[in-house]
Amino acid sequence: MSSIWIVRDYENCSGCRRCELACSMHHEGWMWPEASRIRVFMPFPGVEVPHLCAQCDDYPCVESCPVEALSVDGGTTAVIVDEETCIGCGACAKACPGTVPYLHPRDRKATICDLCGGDPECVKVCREAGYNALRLVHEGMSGHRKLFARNPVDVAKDLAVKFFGEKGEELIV
Amino acid sequence: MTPGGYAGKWLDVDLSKDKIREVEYGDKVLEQYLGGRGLAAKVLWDKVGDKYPELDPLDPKSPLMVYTGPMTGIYPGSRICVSGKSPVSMGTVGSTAATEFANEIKEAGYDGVTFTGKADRPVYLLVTDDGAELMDAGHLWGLDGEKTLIKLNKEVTAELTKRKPNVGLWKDPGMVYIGPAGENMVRNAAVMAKICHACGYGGYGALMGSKNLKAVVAKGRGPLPKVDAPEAAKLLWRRTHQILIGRTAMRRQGTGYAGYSVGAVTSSEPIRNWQEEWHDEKSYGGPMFEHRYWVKKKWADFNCTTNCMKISCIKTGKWKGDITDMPDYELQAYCGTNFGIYDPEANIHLSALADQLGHSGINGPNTAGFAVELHQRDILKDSDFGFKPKWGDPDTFDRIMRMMANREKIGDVLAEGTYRAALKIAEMKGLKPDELLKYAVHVKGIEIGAHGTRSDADYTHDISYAANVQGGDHTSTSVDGYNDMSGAVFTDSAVFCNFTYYGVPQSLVFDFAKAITGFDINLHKWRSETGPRIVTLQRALLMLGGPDLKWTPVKDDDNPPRFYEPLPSGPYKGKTTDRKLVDEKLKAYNETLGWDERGIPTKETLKKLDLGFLEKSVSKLR
Amino acid sequence: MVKPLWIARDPSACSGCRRCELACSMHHEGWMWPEASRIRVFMPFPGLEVPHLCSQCQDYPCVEACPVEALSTDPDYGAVIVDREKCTSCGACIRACPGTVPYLHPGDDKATICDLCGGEPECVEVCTEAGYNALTIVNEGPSVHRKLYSRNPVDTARDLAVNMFGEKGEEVIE
Amino acid sequence: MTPGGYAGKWLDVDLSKEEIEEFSFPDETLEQYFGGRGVATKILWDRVGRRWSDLDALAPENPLIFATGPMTCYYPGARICVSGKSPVSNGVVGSTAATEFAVDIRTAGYDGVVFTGKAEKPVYLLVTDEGAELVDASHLWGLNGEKTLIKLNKEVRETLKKRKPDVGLWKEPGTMYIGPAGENMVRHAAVMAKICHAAGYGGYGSVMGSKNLKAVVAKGRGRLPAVNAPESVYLLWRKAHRDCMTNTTFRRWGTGHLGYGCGADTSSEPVRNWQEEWHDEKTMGVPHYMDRYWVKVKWSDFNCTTNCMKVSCIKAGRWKGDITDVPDYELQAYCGTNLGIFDPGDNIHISTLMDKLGHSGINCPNTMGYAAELYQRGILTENDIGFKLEWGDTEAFDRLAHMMAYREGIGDVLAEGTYRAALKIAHMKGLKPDELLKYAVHVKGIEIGAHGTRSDKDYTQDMCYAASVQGGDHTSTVTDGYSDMSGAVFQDSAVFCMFTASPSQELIFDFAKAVTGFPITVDSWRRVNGPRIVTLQKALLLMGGPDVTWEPVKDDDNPPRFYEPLPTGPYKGMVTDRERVDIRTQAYFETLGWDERGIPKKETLDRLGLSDVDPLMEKFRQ
Repeated sequence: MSSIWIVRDYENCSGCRRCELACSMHHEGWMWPEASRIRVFMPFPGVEVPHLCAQCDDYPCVESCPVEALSVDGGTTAVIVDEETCIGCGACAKACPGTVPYLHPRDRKATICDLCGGDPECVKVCREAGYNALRLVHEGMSGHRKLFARNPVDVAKDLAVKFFGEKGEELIV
Repeated sequence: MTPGGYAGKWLDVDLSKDKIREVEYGDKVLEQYLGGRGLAAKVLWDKVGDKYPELDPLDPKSPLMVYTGPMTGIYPGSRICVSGKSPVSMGTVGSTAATEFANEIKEAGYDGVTFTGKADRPVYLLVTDDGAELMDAGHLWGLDGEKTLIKLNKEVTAELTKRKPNVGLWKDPGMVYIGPAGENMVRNAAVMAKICHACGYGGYGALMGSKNLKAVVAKGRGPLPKVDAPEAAKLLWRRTHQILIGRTAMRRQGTGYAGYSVGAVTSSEPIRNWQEEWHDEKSYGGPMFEHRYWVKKKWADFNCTTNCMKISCIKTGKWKGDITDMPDYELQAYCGTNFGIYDPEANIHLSALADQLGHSGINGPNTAGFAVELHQRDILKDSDFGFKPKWGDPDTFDRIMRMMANREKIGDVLAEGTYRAALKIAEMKGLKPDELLKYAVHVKGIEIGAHGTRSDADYTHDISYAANVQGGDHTSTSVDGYNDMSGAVFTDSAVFCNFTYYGVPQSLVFDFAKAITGFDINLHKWRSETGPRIVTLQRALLMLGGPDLKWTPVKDDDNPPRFYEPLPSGPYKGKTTDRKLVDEKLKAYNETLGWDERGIPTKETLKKLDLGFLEKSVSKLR
Repeated sequence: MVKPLWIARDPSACSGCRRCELACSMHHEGWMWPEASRIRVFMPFPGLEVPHLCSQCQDYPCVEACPVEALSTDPDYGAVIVDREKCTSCGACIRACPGTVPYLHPGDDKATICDLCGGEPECVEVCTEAGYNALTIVNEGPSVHRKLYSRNPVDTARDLAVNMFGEKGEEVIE
Repeated sequence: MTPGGYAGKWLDVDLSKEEIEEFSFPDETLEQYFGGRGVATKILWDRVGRRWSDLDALAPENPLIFATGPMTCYYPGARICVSGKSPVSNGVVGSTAATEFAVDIRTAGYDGVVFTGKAEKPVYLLVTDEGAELVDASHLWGLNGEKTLIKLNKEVRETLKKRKPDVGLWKEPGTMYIGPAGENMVRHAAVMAKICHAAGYGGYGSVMGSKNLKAVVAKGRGRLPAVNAPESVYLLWRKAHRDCMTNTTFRRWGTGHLGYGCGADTSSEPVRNWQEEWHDEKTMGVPHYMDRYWVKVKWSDFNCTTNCMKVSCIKAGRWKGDITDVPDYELQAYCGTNLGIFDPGDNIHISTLMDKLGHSGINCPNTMGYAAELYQRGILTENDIGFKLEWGDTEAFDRLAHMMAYREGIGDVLAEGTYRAALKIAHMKGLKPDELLKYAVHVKGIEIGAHGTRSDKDYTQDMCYAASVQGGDHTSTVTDGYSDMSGAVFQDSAVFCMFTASPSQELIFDFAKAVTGFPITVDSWRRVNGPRIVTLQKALLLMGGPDVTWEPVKDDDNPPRFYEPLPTGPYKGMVTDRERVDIRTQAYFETLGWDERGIPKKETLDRLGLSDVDPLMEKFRQ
């Protein structure tokens, strides 16, 4: 499985959140937006930001785990969570530059995107609807990935200025 | 055991006593009324009963329902339904709007909220996984829509993060709220969402204002409720989306191109308070909005791939910074051609203003247009307005809408809605009401949606509004008392979007409903039993009406006088609504639903539809 | 109408690569001839590229205006067909078109209008291949909105400028 | 019969006599020198030749050449090559830029233009199907780049419309122009196109300024010149584009991610005038540009699907209204990290300013960084400059850029380019030149591109600048005198973009053969054509003059700074290996048939058909 990465074009995101539904149906068996590994933030209507793991080259989350519950899938470069070992301390969420991991509503276990083993469901439904806000590319590991692990509210602040000009600066405080 | 698609619990909030209870409704009631529009009417009756005619909608005792339905969030196009005794029609309206609040409250474990009483200080309800609580909203009272949303987003996210800091990032909550119009109890004010969505019909913004309730906010982290047949539901979910994705025109243009074609092609667009319905202003075509203003061309609500919405932003000139959706056709018409305005930028500004003030984008401008026609007919003078109103002048309508929202000068009268304003102004000016009602384009007090009946080329015909239990509501028009029962009545009770319903085979939608709820629900049963039950209940409440207003059967079951004046321009010049056809089809409609010739439900029908509890009150109407 | 077909166009997605001009001219003229392509990309200001092509207006004003009936409409897809022998290069169709889309061919001075390549437009193929999707095929029949798309590309660019650059957008095209 | 891919005619414009003639090249010259950089060098040799040393680059006699190549417009990424005697290196630089001018001049029927003489008042050349003419440009003189383009677009469209009103809409012309920097003959000024493209190296903007030539404009409606084998060109064209489309990272970010990458990964980015080459400022990461500033994410030039360019626009704050491209890596580095600026907004502003003033975005900030380091070391004081010049102070560099463009105060000295400014300031301050040249980062007067050689992790290693006939030009670095001959030398002569060059050389040369019909192969180009062009450039560079002539061996070296150990980052302490530089320079000279001091040997000149150059090389041989 060659190393893959999910490209995110925020301005194409329509806010339909089908990625959340496809992901939770795949991993949890039913529609559970808050248990989806990709969550769409909308700090202001129209400024939607899909938030998911960027597989940083130095994996700060894996390093920070006190019980070694996180590992890396050599093929897809995805972070894999061992749910038995995870104690729900939240260290990985704090270590992540974009606070991407979160504790599962059901059992407070760390929840991180595993790239569906190489064929992400979120990308499929996004492409099916023609938005292409999420695109799969076959690219090797790079230091730039980590820059995409950003707090979605900061991303939204930038997008707001691009969409609305000066008015954008007042919309997300 | 809770039927599929339901969280199984509803919140009952008494704002006077600051008491919040959890209630449940039996499977039978849910199967009979489903949710949203249907369930709200039933709960309203259960709470008020035979004292309904004496209940003033803006009285603290008047309940306000904010309900989802079993299919909300699961079927594409998730929406919320707001209802109760309407301060406009004195009946009930299932007023829906798309908002993430709908799926968030289901994820928090509740299907809806019923508010009664009145809070002593402005509050907002916060619903989370751990239950509901009333929060102080003093600092939000008086803010316009945009600022309310911005502040609430920040405040609620911060509060949730404080409570559970290490679960990772908290997403922003879903919310519905009111603007200044709702706070000042403008009778046809709207309940707003996502800065430019609105539960516009019914005036429930005024209801929230009368309860000092600024907003209802929800953030849940649970799954959407379990369904009866998950595998079938998943397949139907994929199939429905495939169909919706194939509809390229609707996805590309939304309703944003209709501001030109409804006028130019079907001659059914309101122009200068419906004095005309045809125009061919190329400057108002879709591309004139798209290229200069649309900053996002595919904007969707939860679980929807029709993405009929677009975001417009004015980036230069006097109204720099205005943001709204597209505007959608209704506001292109009512905040545009109805004012005699054909400039996209002015239309976007007035639509954004209506959203900020919390007006209903249809009802508010209808009243404003009515006022300017009265000035045109010399009934209202410059002094009433404090300036000289002119058709086609954006500032005129900007000032009138602000005056209405703040109830200043003539605005205070206009804030009562077109029908009551007509009566009041007749009184003020010493004229007979009919002389003013001639220009009031409403049915049962509800200002008519932007689809006229005179050209007969649009989807709205003779009795669309006349027989409608929700009056001028263009999203729920009547046809023949059978086919239309599975239309908006169903979508407003299962609470999902009309645009993701029309175009999808109805059999597939009802299979989906069955897969979700497990009820014995199908197209025929809905058209012959469940639909008629809800509409008959609504009809009864509407005709009971009161306290300040009662509709006379037959006489008020009619189009506004203007819809019988011949069209003055366009390809359908001279055509008008056929009164003979209206009377015939109205009689057939009443017969089909088992109502007498005056449209009052008969005793047998009430019993057949398990509405026996209405007999005592309805008998007085016969 | 064999299959309702129209080329939906989104100027804000156009990258300005003009491969549509190359594909079209190679298909119709045998070689790369941007100015003989039935679709021409206008760039009144860098960054504001506007693909300009026939919109098959519902009432076909160009066909009506032709004094010598050189223009007709193809029954299968509704494209405007030019009979180059009959055409006298009078320019009536150019003036009649709301967007001045037709032009006189630099080679033989005859009116030149898009014929939708018999249902599989080359321009859409190369645009989709490159992932820009500024031109996409939609199976939609005639509608009154088509004529509204037929606009002077400089006016469209003026609007795009404001959308992309805000107030600065009003200065970039005189 | 004109070989495939050539229009077959050139324009010869004498600006003094205002005469315009056409001339053609014999097929043999085209086969030998191909086009662009190659043909330009040949023209310079034929027209100047012996008098090279005494010809001042800014004198009217210096021929200014705009040359396309046989593959221009067919192969993805159409460009133009601007050349002449370089006022910076006193040699020849093939300076290319992407522009629609290259397309329009060829469809108008010409392969290129040679300007000699000087117009007595500002003019611009207008080329159409009917031929070429000189048009008054006094109303354009003094305008910045953006305004020049806006006015020219309007003016030329109206002229063409007036001449041929009935052919339908006239598209806008292809244009190249100079800004105030070129007008005031800032030595390293650029020739601009499409507001943010530049033929930056070589200082040909000042040559245009010295000729009172404000712009060259073309609009052709003809077909692109016929090619030798159209069918195979079509197939190779589709294949070349597929290669362009495979590079997903490059299509998505262009070079916009290297502003962070070159610093953090390869430690080869100029920081504060090359005092460091490493940084880890996350704010320079591509998301900070993409999310806030990129208003068009896929922007291409003619016939290109790499679309490495992105349109950036600052919509709020101090620099509101600035529009530029990405900025591409060179300007992220030079208009950013090299000046100590790490904020994307400020970086975009300085890049936009460089474009508007007509500066070269690489050479000018190199000189500004040099001045800032002299200020840091106290050699230049506040009153020399007129204000403080601290690292990272965007406003200060904004003022300095204006002073350089309008030659005010110290700007007049700095406008001579880093090398000559160093000599002048040494003279002004009574210091030895070497004390100033220590901080000047240039090779052969050309300020080095933003890729250092110290970390040895980037593509620029040891002698890549030292041995290059175009000095610091990072787009034409050398390796072994054989494989690099089919790189930039070929691309600048065939004139297409190096970013779209397919990884398979075989495809490129098949494409060249299919277009021209010449029996050209990778090997023939690397052994004969390439060396011939580079050797002729080397000869002219050696002759140099009149104000500066480079000393063989001593000036075939990196700047002193590249031999100081890197002070920071993972490669701290690393330095360019001088021994490796000497060994590989010798190997390079040997491969090309030059003696150990880099002087072309007689037998090499004879082998390459340059026998008449040999007598001039005598005085350089010991």
